[in-house]
Amino acid sequence: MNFDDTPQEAEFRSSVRHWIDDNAPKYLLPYLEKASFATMDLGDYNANDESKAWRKKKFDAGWACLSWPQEYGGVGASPIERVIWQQEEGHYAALGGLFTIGEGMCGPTVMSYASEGQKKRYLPKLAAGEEVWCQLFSEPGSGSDLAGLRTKAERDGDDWVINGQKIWTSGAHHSDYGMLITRTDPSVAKHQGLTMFFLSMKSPGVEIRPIKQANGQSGFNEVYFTDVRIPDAQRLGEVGNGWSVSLTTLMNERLSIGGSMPTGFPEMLALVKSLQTGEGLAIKDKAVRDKLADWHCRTSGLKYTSSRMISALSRGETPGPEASIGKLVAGSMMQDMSMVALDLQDLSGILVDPELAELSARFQAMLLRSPATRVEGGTDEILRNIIAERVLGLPGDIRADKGMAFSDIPTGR
Amino acid sequence: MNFDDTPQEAEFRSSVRHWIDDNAPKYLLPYLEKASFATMDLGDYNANDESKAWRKKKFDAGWACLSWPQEYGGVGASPIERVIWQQEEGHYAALGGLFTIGEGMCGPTVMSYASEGQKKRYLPKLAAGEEVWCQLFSEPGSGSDLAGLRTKAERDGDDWVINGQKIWTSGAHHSDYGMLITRTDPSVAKHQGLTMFFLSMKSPGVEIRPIKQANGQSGFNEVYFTDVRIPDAQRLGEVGNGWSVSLTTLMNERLSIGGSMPTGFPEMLALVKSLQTGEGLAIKDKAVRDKLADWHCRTSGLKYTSSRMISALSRGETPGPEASIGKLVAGSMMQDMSMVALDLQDLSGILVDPELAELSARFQAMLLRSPATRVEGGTDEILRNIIAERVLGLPGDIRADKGMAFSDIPTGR
Amino acid sequence: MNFEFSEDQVLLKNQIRRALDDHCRSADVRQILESDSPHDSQLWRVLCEMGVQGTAIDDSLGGAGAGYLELCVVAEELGRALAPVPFSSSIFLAVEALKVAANNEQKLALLPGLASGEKIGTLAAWEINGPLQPDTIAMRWEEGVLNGRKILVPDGDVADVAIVIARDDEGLSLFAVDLTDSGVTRETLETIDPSRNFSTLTFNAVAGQRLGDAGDGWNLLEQVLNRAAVLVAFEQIGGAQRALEMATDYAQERYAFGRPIGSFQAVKHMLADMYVDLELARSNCYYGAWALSTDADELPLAAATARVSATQAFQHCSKNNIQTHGGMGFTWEFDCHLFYRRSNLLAVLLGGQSVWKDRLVSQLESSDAA
Amino acid sequence: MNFEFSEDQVLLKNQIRRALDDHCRSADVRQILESDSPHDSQLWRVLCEMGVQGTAIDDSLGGAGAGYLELCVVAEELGRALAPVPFSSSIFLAVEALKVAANNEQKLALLPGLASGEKIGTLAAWEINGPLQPDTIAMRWEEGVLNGRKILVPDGDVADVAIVIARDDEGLSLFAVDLTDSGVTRETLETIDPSRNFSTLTFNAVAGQRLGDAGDGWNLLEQVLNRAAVLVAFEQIGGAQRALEMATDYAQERYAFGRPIGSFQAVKHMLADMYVDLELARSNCYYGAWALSTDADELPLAAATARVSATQAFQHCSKNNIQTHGGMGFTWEFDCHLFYRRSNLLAVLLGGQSVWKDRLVSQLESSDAA
Repeated sequence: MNFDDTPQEAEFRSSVRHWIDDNAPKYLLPYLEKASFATMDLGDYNANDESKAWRKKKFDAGWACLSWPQEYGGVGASPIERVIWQQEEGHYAALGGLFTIGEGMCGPTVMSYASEGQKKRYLPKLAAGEEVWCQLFSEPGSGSDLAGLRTKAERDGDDWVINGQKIWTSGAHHSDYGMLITRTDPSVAKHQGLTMFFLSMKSPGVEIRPIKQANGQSGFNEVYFTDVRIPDAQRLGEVGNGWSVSLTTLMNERLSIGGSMPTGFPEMLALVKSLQTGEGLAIKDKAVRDKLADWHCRTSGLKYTSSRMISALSRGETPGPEASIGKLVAGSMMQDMSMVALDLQDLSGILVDPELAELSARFQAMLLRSPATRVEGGTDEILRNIIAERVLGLPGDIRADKGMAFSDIPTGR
Repeated sequence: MNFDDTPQEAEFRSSVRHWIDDNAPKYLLPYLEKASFATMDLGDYNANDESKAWRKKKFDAGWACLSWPQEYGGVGASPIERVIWQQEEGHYAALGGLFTIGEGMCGPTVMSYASEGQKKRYLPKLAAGEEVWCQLFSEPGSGSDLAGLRTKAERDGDDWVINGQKIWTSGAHHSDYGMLITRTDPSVAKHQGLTMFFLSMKSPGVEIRPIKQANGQSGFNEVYFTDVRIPDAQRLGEVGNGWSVSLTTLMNERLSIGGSMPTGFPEMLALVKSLQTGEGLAIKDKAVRDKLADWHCRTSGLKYTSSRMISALSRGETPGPEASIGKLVAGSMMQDMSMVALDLQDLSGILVDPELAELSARFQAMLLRSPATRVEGGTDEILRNIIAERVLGLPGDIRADKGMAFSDIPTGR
Repeated sequence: MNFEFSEDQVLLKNQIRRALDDHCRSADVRQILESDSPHDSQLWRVLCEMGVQGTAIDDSLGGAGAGYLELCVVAEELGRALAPVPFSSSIFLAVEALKVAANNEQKLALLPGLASGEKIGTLAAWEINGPLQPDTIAMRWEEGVLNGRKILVPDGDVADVAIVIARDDEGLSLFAVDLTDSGVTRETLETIDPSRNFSTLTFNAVAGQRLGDAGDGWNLLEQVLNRAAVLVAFEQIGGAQRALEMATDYAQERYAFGRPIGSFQAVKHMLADMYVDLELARSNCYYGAWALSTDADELPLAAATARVSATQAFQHCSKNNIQTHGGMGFTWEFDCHLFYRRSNLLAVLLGGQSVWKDRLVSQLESSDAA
Repeated sequence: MNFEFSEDQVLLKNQIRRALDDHCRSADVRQILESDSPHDSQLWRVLCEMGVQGTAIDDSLGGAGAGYLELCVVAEELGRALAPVPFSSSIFLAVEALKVAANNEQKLALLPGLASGEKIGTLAAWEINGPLQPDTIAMRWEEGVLNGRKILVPDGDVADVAIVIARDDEGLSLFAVDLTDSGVTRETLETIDPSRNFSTLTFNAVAGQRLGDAGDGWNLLEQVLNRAAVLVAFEQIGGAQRALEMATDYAQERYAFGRPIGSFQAVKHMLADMYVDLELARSNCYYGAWALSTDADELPLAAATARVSATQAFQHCSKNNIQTHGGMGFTWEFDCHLFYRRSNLLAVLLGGQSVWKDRLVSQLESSDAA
């Protein structure tokens, strides 16, 4: 048991480290160090341009989409090498947000289901960051129950005609292409009537509207489809087979481990080490120490759980659904911690002006952002189901819509 | 808004107080004050004898089964008068444990379903404590799902023949009569094939075995029925109507409010006011204060929730399923508190010898007893269902066994 | 025992709720949240016309002469509607401070204006980030004027009168200050809940009058905070109740997997736990109301208990109301965040929960009931 | 990165599990729980024959010469089986104290007996109810003998050798004591988990030998406790893992309402939360094992982290294992209570959680990593 690289891994790490040291946009580091909780502010620099420039540089040097085959823009690296890359990239990884979905979810799906010509056409540009991809899955009426989606695709000659609405599409407004799951047959059971496509986000009839979030920011979009035409050649997988295609996509998410889930603990520790309460430093307060110990244990537990998963990757194994615990633990913890952090600041806990509030109002931002963490990419409840069913092997819940034609499933309002 | 009695209530309270002061077995008080968490130790006095003697005295003076009609041994008092009686009875109420089930559940059911002759025969003796009753409902295979019970009753002439097993029958070994729910028809849906009886616990074929509990005590029994014969005249309600009869019984439980649910908080406060930790009195420790404030809020909340329910009784209303929160809150709280109490005692927290452990080992007893509180009379999970469905009006869960004949319902092992 | 509000009090509650249903819809709250307006002056006028501000003020001082129980009922409804008006600042803080500390002449001069709602009052206490304690107060009273700076003054931008705690050689005292004085400078603060106004007030030789005995300021302030704690706790359970209702309604209407999400135990039990916390807090609030209305010795304990449990209940209900709504709960468009913001604002309004827990346990320490 | 146990270590684990499956069934644990026997001497002999006691003791001292990672593996299996033997007292406490404090001669004299299991050791530290602190230790060392009383000595009734902390004019030191000395009186204590033995030891002029430097006793004891904390944490996750498995199995087999109770979200999510706590604790334990096996500077932090999170995980899993079993879980007949008892015993064995949390935060305070 050790934290050491194998000789091969050490060599890889060393070359990555040197290249990053020579090539990274160091002038952005002061901004990137402050980026956390899904916000990145590069001051006068344009975030999109800087993200694409760094991506292109990595691509040219062979560091983008590391695990992809060479012919599609990668270098065929092992999963553990990808993890090492992520570890070494450090703060610069925040520049990769624009490409996460494309690399992690769209690319692998295109690789599995598109024609050879399409793969050669789209994947290298995706890898190079020249074309940005998004994923059009969730709908207003189907979140946790993704297969309950209603966006309709109807065959018309060589094309499909799309009508409907998607939601929570991150980066839609920056994207060139999108991967879209639709319902092509409402008369069969809900998982059986789905079909997957990809399309240009510039297609006529596609309208993108930013969603204003509860915390006042806008990282997501609604995307409306009105008689949008997609050629049948851009179908991914068979008609009616969209659910299995989407599972490929979602399973690839799992491989995105190794990056550490932010928990806010380092910020909390910094706060209580510097904050004066009425009776001295906050960290000297036994009630604070009691909670701090709990949060440290959870943070440390997540960190070494991640080490265990990386070890599995290093041995060539694929980590299982255990990875679900990261967000489940971190989401509630961030919310709890931010409430305690505000409480310790007493009445001044309400201040959101970074000039006036403790730690540049980090905890106020965390308070307002953390409810989303408990929902996005699988709610706490869905994650517990996954752990119970796929890790512990407990039986599934009773399915009210089992075997029903989609059009017969009760939908409430 | 006030805590005052109406003039009528005040008069009633005063007469109760005087009578108790003149008649209560004061020599038992030192023992009764220490009774808590379902244990009562009267030293050299015989608990059964003393309980029955106090009961008889109350009966003779007209204070037993207060709310029952006079002809069945009561005095037709109002529910609020019953509450006042309970409040005034104080520590002596611990002597009533033997009769709780009889008065609260069996009596009212007999009153609703038995013949006039039976009522006159059984109820006054029950009220006087001359005959003790128990309730034979739960089975090893049906706890939360009471209607899944399997004890069989088969018609044979004027009798029914009973075979099966009941469990968690409290006081069975002290009881003269029992109220028994059985399955008379397994070919219909589970709620429809049940029938209720009462029987003498001395009937041939009834075997009572005490259950040794996880905490080493034995307050409950298993009761085995082997070809036990019950005359059809001792049937309560129609054949197949046992489920509604049982609901009458269980609903009467709800009226038993007003007595306060023990939470262990006063004991906890006493502990931290006297316990020296390494750094002074435990109550000076901020981590202790933090938790203590939470527990006080919950205890106080329960106390005044009970006041609100008593107010409703006083106005002549019937309290609803809100009463479920008492045990739900108190059960987990007792378990949490006892773990913290042991922790504060550090290694000596493991001691169970009352001579050596803090507060006469109260918290060690609470630790070992509290898991039962979270289960008996409705698990935490069932109580949350009740609150969600009956108070908040949320829809029921999907019923896997809906409409199935009982004999077709899957039962696992 | 009669531990419920009376029929008349329930009628009052319904009357306030109807008025707020008409004049304090979520669109009205958002209007303040999204604009620079410090409060909803139209709603304030509606409340004036109904005489709500004067509920618990003697009729000889221009009030309605009802009692604290009635004021608790009002507070719950204002909390439920997230009313973006300076009610708590003016009525729970300034008026209560005058009741506790002012002499008859001062009461006659100041209370009628606050009772009618013509004037708005507030309390200016905090001077530094962190818990309020005697030694954090530096504002000076010298030769009849105040000099110094108070931060985080609730409704500081709209108040006409402030009750200020400041020190002179005799220690801390309370003072009443006319904020229209030219020596007053106001600076608006940005907070997690812009539907309520907070600002910094700087006093440069501002005239004032002392309330109560010199040197008795901290003691008087604690009494004010205890009273306000009960009233704000009712605002909190009002908000919590509404958040629970929103969550319950949504759980019944929203379908997933072919059934209402409220039929899943995970959602059901989350809502049951919210209900339990709220009921316990409500019962504690009733006890606080009783203690406030009877000026009982237990008020400090009852107030701290009501405040801590109502704070927890509102935070619990508002955060899990978002969770029940899933992604939709995190949109600006849905009202969930309004309650979440308010719950976290009220959680520290009179000082944080840890401060109140400490006060609570101090009461338990000194009580004999072990 | 290789943050897992090696194949050989997993083989060892399986071997130990098989032996315990045969020789430490729940009936064997109950045999100790229900009788006056202080431990299962037959199981102890089986472990002796396998050489388990000597796992992490040098072969020159009669051990197997394997390392701490192997000992962690052993600890997890012993915890899983609730082994009623003095393993932790003898190996995690006494042996580690000798490793930390004894000179070569003392090691040669004492370790081989403990390594073979022929002798049983323990640690005698606590003298009063409450946390162990330097000023709670009154036992005197004078003229080569010890006088005083140690309470709550684990396996005090069966130990042959005790490591004792006591004071003379130079402060606190550790001493090794032969408990067969006629000046030793033993009194058995009743505890929440009678499957483990505890007793009070009274020393009346009992001879001993000093271990380590005079006055260095407290420092040495802290090192011993940190090492033992990691090892006991493995016992705890072993027990927690078994409790979770029991609950999961029962939830699959037990039917209510026509379906396995494990198909209800309330049960499912309870079990998922148990799993999460256990996985986090397991990862922290692995980190503790790494720190112990490499004698890393982070050992005090890693040990406290492993101990706190394993304590919580075992308590959580054992109590909700009962809850999953419902009424049956509260019978003496079902094994649930064995795990519940043990989890609460181990929670305070090396001092309570609040003490360890304080130690943990002290490490965070002194670390620069904020």
